[in-house]
Amino acid sequence: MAHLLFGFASPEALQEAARRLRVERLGAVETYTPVPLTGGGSWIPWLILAAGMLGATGAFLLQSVATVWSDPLNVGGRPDFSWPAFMPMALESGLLCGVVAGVIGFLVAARLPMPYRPVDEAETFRRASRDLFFVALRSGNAAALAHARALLHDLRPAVIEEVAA
Amino acid sequence: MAAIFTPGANLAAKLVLIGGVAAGAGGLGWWWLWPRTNYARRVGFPVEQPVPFSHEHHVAGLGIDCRFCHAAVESSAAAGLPPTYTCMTCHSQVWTNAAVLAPVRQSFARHRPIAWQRVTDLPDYVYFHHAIHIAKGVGCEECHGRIDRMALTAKARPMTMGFCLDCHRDPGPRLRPRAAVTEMGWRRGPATPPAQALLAAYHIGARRLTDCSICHR
Amino acid sequence: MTESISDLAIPPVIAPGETEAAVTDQISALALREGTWRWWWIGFALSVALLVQGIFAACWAFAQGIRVWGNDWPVMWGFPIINYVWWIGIASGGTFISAFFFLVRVEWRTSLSRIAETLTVFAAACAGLYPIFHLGRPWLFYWLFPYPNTMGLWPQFRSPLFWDFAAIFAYVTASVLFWYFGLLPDLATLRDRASRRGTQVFYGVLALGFRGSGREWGHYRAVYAVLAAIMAPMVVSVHSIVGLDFAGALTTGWHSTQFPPFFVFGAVHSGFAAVLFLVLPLRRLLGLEPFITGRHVDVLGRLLLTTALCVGYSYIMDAFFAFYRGEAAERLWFLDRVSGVHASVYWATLVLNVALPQMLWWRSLRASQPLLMLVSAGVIAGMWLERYGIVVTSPQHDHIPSAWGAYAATVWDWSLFTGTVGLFFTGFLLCVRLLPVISIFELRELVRGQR
Amino acid sequence: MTVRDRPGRDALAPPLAQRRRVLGLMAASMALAGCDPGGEDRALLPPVRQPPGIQPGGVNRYASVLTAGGEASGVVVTHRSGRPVKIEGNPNHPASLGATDAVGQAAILDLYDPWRAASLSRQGVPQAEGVLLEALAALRTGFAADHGAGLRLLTGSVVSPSLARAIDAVLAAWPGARWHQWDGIPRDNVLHGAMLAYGQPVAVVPRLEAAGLVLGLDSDLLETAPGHLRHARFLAAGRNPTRADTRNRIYAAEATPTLLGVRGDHRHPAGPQEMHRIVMGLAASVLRNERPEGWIAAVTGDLKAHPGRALVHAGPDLPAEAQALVHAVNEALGGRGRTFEVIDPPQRDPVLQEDSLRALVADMADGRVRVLVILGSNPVFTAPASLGFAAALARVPSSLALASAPDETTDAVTWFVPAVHELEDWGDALAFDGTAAIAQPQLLPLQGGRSPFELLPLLYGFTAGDARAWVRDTWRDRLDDTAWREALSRGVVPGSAAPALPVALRAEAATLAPPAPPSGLALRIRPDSHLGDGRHAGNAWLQEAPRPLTRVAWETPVLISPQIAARERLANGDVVRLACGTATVTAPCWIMPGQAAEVVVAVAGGGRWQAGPVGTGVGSDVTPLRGQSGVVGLRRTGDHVAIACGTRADGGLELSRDVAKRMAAAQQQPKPSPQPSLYPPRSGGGAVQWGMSIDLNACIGCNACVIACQAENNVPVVGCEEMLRHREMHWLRIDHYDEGPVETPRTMLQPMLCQHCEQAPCEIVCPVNATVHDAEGLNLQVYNRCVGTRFCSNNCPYKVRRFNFGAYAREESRPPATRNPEVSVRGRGVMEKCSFCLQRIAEARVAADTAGPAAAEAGVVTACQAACPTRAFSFGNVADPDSEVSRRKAAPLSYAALEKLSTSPRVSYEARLDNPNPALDQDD
Ligand code: HEC
Ligand code: HEC
Ligand code: HEC
Ligand code: HEC
Ligand code: HEC
Ligand code: SF4
Ligand code: SF4
Ligand code: SF4
Ligand code: F3S
Repeated sequence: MAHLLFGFASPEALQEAARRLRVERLGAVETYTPVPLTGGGSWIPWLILAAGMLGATGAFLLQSVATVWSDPLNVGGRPDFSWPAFMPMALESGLLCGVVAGVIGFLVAARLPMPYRPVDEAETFRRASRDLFFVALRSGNAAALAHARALLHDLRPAVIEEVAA
Repeated sequence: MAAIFTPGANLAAKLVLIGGVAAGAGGLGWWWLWPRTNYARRVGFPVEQPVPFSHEHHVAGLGIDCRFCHAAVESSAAAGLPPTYTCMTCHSQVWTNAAVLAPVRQSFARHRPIAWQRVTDLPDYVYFHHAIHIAKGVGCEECHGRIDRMALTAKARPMTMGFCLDCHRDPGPRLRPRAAVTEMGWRRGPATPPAQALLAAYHIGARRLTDCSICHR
Repeated sequence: MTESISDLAIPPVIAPGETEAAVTDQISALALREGTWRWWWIGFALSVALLVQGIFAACWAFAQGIRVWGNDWPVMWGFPIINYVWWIGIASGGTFISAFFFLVRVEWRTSLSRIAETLTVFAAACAGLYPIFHLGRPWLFYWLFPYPNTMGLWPQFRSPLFWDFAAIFAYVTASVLFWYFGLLPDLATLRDRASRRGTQVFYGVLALGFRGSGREWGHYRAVYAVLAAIMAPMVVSVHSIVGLDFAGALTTGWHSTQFPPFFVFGAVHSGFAAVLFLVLPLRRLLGLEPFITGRHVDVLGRLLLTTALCVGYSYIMDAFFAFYRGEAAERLWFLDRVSGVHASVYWATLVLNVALPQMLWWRSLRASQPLLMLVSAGVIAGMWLERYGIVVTSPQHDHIPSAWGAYAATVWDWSLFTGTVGLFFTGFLLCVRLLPVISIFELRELVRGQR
Repeated sequence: MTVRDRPGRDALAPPLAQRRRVLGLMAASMALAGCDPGGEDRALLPPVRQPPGIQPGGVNRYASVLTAGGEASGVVVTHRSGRPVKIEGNPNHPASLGATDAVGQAAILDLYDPWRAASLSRQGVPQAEGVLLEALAALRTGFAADHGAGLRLLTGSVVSPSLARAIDAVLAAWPGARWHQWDGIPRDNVLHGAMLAYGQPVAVVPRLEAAGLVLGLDSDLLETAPGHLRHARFLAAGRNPTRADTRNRIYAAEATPTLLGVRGDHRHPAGPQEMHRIVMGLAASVLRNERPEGWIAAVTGDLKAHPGRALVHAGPDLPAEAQALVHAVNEALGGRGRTFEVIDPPQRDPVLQEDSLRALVADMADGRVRVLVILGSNPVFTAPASLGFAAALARVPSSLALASAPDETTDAVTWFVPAVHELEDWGDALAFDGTAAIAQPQLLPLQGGRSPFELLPLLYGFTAGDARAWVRDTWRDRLDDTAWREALSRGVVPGSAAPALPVALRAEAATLAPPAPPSGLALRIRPDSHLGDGRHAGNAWLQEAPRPLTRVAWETPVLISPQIAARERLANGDVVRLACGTATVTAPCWIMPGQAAEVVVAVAGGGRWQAGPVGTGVGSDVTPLRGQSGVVGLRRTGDHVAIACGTRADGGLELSRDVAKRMAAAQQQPKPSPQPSLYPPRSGGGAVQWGMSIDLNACIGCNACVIACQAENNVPVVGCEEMLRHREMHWLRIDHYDEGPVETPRTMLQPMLCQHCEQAPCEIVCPVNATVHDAEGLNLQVYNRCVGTRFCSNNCPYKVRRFNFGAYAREESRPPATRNPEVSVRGRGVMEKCSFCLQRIAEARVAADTAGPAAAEAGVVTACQAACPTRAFSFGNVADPDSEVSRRKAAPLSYAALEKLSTSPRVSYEARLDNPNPALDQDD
């Protein structure tokens, strides 16, 4: 197995390169870019929504159960089920659960933490967080890799590097 | 050598993350569980006393009633411990020279009280009242367990607030006929009046027994 | 809004001629530089000294009980709550800039968001300590959490203080997560720029292995947008709830329905002032003028003017309602507030928060940095005085005339307060030194977008 | 509340002996606990042999009598687990009628005062008992030679027949010996006046139950006059027309406000010259039917219109001639036998004490005194400086003081013999009306000490007396064993009140003329309302409670009139120098609203230099001014001290009137519904619903309730420093509202305690449920749940919550074992407040429940209610329309404080309704 990395100076070139590699089905393709290029298609917002709803209803239920059933107390003559007063905590709980779920969801979805990846071995790869737009092809097939080099030649990659995987 | 980390770091990072979460959860769990353990509540741990007094012997063996020694239990908040004089009603006749009884004899002779260590100990801010419980048919056993089986006295119930509240929310099933209050090992029999009847007979229900003012002041 | 900001006469949000590589290198270099600036060391030493004496003050209060403070009967709250509300207000500025203006997509936000968020995190931390410290029995603070206990008891969910506790807890946690989440790509950038092994490992661990892969960016963007969308209402709710801490009471001057929005205005007012106050010297000291341009300064100046007007409106309503309600207690309280022992506090509040910022109507004045520093410092102090007025004068002059009293802070009050200032700057300066002060990846986007 | 009979077969000796044993035990554990107030001794100590009638957790009550400053007041001491914890008035005793004053309430603290732990000493060096006995034997030998010519006894007024008998025995054994009396603040003018009027020492006893009109002239009727508790009770009974059929009217002319004046319908500030005019005008009008001028004209008109119902009372500052004139006026108004009675004084051999002391000092200075025995008097501190008592004392070869705690005198004498506390001793005392009470010891002396009955016989015989035997013997003729037991258990000897004396007014009395006072600033010296002549200075409860009229605590400032303050530009706490005759004194000043323009009042009782850790150095010593005459000079020194004080507010505010209401007769409206508006929309309310009503017509602001609450509820003392930040802990405070010009304010007094709001604002804001409602309508404060957020206090519109800023209870020099075991001792960082005496309710509740079928708890009396001499409080079940409290709440005067906040308080007030004379402007 090996990774073949192409670094481009412009995102347009990268996008074209990635498209070509994918169309050819040469192996697993992944991009690494200094700025986000892709967007949308994430399921995490739905997770956040669900967690938020759950956090809010959970908090609301907790308060209701505690004051109505578990430990009813006469506080200032107010009714046990003073639902308007339960809203603030429900809201905060919902928001907090959303944030926490979002961060956790992201870690899971992005498979983080992942301190090591084979592409790290590439000397030039660090420019992925600076100015170069990388596309990495992962394949065990030397022919496929060679084909890829040829395929992307016209896009003038700034760097090409191959590392073992 | 461009990579900063080795492949092993991936596993390590995940383990650290999961371990951290697990440790946090475990800590919380422990924090929740600890006050409920018998160890923390001292349930079943005998307390060292100046005289190794055995309820097993005196109650189960000799058949002495609780009220013989804890005379105030029916009329006062505190049950009270027997004055040395009570011990000496017998121990001036039996076991007169036993070494273990030396503190009792000394107390009697020097007129200094025996300092018994508390076994059942509520915090100062909790006000318990024996007489009312006895009057309403709550057996000693309910809170002190099988005293008659204790060679050395130990706490038998956790005595947490939750313990008190469990009964105060619904005392009925734990009530006994008045005569059986000091009886150890008592069981509901066919002749025992049902909980509702006992509640009614004792006129329980007029109070909200879960009010803080019942126990705290 | 966008229109007026993209007004051509106004300088651009980033100096012309910057490239991705250049911005990345410049900002990274600040965090990765070998030695440290002298001003930094001086500031840091001062902050740590303040922090240390603050820790001592906290320990002293813990050992002696809160009698060491000036809190008395009937002014039960005093400094700890004044400072709490003040800090949490300052914290709001950061969240507003990074979350709220993210949602409305204004481009000048980019260079400011990191500084603002860092400010939020540490101001919120300072704020979060007070509600715990100020308790009579701080070691039992966890009783405010709803957790199953052997007593079978729950918190009192109807109490604004409980809401407050929940809100602060949520806000501090969420702010830290939001801040860290926003840092991830930059931590990766630093990891990749670092040359020494130790530094690489340091940032490498913090970056969690973020590399900017397509999968990462895809989720990252979506999540960031949603988090920002959560943080914006959260910051509003937090300050509304802080307002309810007072409005939920019967106490004269507190029992007012306008308090929640009023507290949001006040919070943002001090928040923007604090951002301005920190950004002006920082851009000079760190040479950030290319990124935080005159444009940013101008925008902040205008924002400050806007919030000053909002706050001014609240003050007018405050005075109006004191009389409109027709309650003797409210009227007498208000008269005491404007003419009693603490009258200077009230008038200073008006001058510093409302009158002084009116200078910002003039663009030329907005361009004067010393003046801006002065106005923002004034607003920061003015907002502190405003809270002093609220927390002290109301219980001091409540419904029952026999219990009208006095309040005076002690040296321990001040000491703890300056201790939190120390805590804030210690944390802030550490971040300035170790983390990118401007969101690098967003700058890269900006540079790219402008080209 | 009843006095429980003494337990046991033989009520005489055994129970006491038994109690002694329990207490001996307690003293041991007290000593243990005393060294470490924080640490708890958790061991259980059963007695070796169970005393009958005493059980763990049990309650017993025994009668006793307190005789502060020559005035006897019956009390009942409550013991818990065999230990005295609370003092309450004895309803059987005429001077108490069940009430106590602040000083009586605080006596229990003195009992446990560690400062009392002093040893027998000779010139400050501790001595063994035997050395004293030898010394006394040597003295006796000396007396035998000259019949005791060198022996002098110095006591306060003696109202104890047994003590009188002991003194008589000494005087009989040594005919050469002399007995002198000195009370600290003697009432010489009163005695002298009575002698001028009736030709012999008599006591003129006011009977307020029959007095519909009262004119007080610098009157101390409700403060220090003998029988003041009783007077307060009957005076108050005539104030609220919805509580009684009669209605009285009170006039007061006075140099500085008094409790009577503040209570009164018409209060007239009068300096010495105006007072002179008033007395002369009064006499002229009543005795000679002339028409006087000014304020007194309308008053005398009213007095004369009500013959047999009017009473004039002159305070002890009025000169003897004026006193005599007042007696003549009262006789002329037909009050004899109705509004007042003339009896033999309860004091044995009353004398003009200033003369008595002067004679003693002269003898001492001349070296005629070889042995001076001082009992229960502190002349080194209290004697007028001009007499030179201390210097003369130094010339006495042998002096001996029997005192229950070290003081200035015990420091100056040769022998200091620690005395038992009054509550630890046998004793007897005659009340102001002659009724006898016998006191039994409540406990074995905690710190040792001797009884005077043990000591005095040693002056003439070999054997120390036995206190019990001595007192028993005094009563042997009058009481057989049964009657004796009865008297001990009731606390009074039935039917022992003095009969009316058939002595006639001397005709000359009507023609006396008091000397005309000089013009200029006049000086008055008044005892501090709590500290007396200084004897209570060591009592922290008394020091800390804001004084009834000045509201000052922890200080005895010089009281100046608002006019003087304005003229000299003085503010409260500015230090002034007073010069009078040859003496000067510096003290901080305090502006007293309503004080006559040209009057300066020096408050005695402060500035003691040997009063234990609490009292030493508190306040300013004004004794140098005593005995000086003439006008006084006042100068500011430029110094300033901060003075701690209680609540005082502007009563003229619309807001104040929502809290402390006055009503005019016309405003009274019958309540729409007689049923009190209960708020039980929440289910689960108990059958009993507690509530309280406080009658503002009754309260005289005497502070008894404040200290009663403190004693009952383990309320800690915080000290002056903390009080300056208003961190005092009193659960009950007396608010003052001054309305009108500061020169002649009308003062409202309002006891303010937790109102137990049904819609409690404090509960809603507590985040941890530490303050909630129970089913019986109490606003509970669960100390162990409170984390100290203090929002509840901010949100309590009545500001009745008190926060423990520090560990105050721990810092008190009071052994933990002396606190009320039925009430938690609150630690630092928690909120506390009035609980409606929850422990008393709980006791009643348990008693009712153990008693069986639905026995409702009845007769719960709160501590403040029990103490109050004027019966201002009514407490009970508001769900029962027939209860006293329900009836009070249904009365037309009833209102809720700050009603418009809709907190629905369970405490309500009855508005003050004055009964002004239409002929006078009420601000007069
Ligand atoms: C012969 C005397 C005697 C009799 C009978 C007796 N006890 Fe005790 N009890 C004692 C003594 C002595 C102690 C203190 C020593 C100890 O704790 O073991 C004690 C202690 C206790 C304690 C622990 C007290 C604490 O500190 O919490 C309990 C509970 C108790 N007894 C209950 C009972 C009950 C229930 C009975 C009847 C079944 C009973 N006792 C019968 C003498 C007696
Ligand atoms: C009714 C009589 C009676 C009374 C009351 C009594 N005891 Fe005993 N006790 C006995 C007898 C009988 C024995 C056992 C003698 C034997 O084992 O041969 C005994 C044994 C003991 C022993 C030996 C060890 C054991 O427990 O078996 C101790 C210790 C003791 N008693 C302590 C006390 C104390 C302490 C008290 C008072 C609280 C007390 N007793 C009261 C009758 C009594
Ligand atoms: C409802 C629970 C309950 C019942 C029933 C009960 N107890 Fe207790 N008992 C307690 C508690 C709680 C304490 C601890 C009291 C404290 O620490 O204040 C205690 C303490 C004691 C003590 C220690 C001494 C004292 O007075 O504090 C003795 C002895 C005792 N109980 C005996 C008895 C006897 C005998 C009976 C039955 C007749 C009985 N108890 C019934 C709960 C109970
Ligand atoms: C097994 C049942 C039971 C347990 C366990 C129990 N109680 Fe009770 N308690 C009762 C009953 C039944 C009553 C009487 C209620 C009545 O009179 O209406 C009562 C009454 C009381 C009262 C008097 C209420 C009043 O009328 O003022 C107090 C105080 C009290 N309990 C405290 C406690 C404390 C503290 C504990 C825990 C150590 C406890 N109880 C445990 C059943 C129990
Ligand atoms: C039936 C009796 C009972 C009632 C009713 C009761 N408690 Fe308690 N409470 C207890 C006992 C017993 C404990 C001591 C438990 C222990 O030792 O941990 C306790 C402990 C507590 C504590 C723990 C204090 C600490 O420092 O750990 C709090 C808080 C508390 N109670 C609050 C309340 C409040 C609030 C209420 C009313 C809603 C209430 N309690 C009603 C019996 C009661
Ligand atoms: S209410 Fe209190 S202050 Fe007023 S008279 Fe009664 S005891 Fe005295
Ligand atoms: S008076 Fe104050 S403390 Fe009492 S119930 Fe009302 S609000 Fe609460
Ligand atoms: S009712 Fe009891 S607790 Fe309340 S003020 Fe009166 S004495 Fe104090
Ligand atoms: S608000 Fe609650 S926590 Fe304590 S100080 Fe007041 S009861």
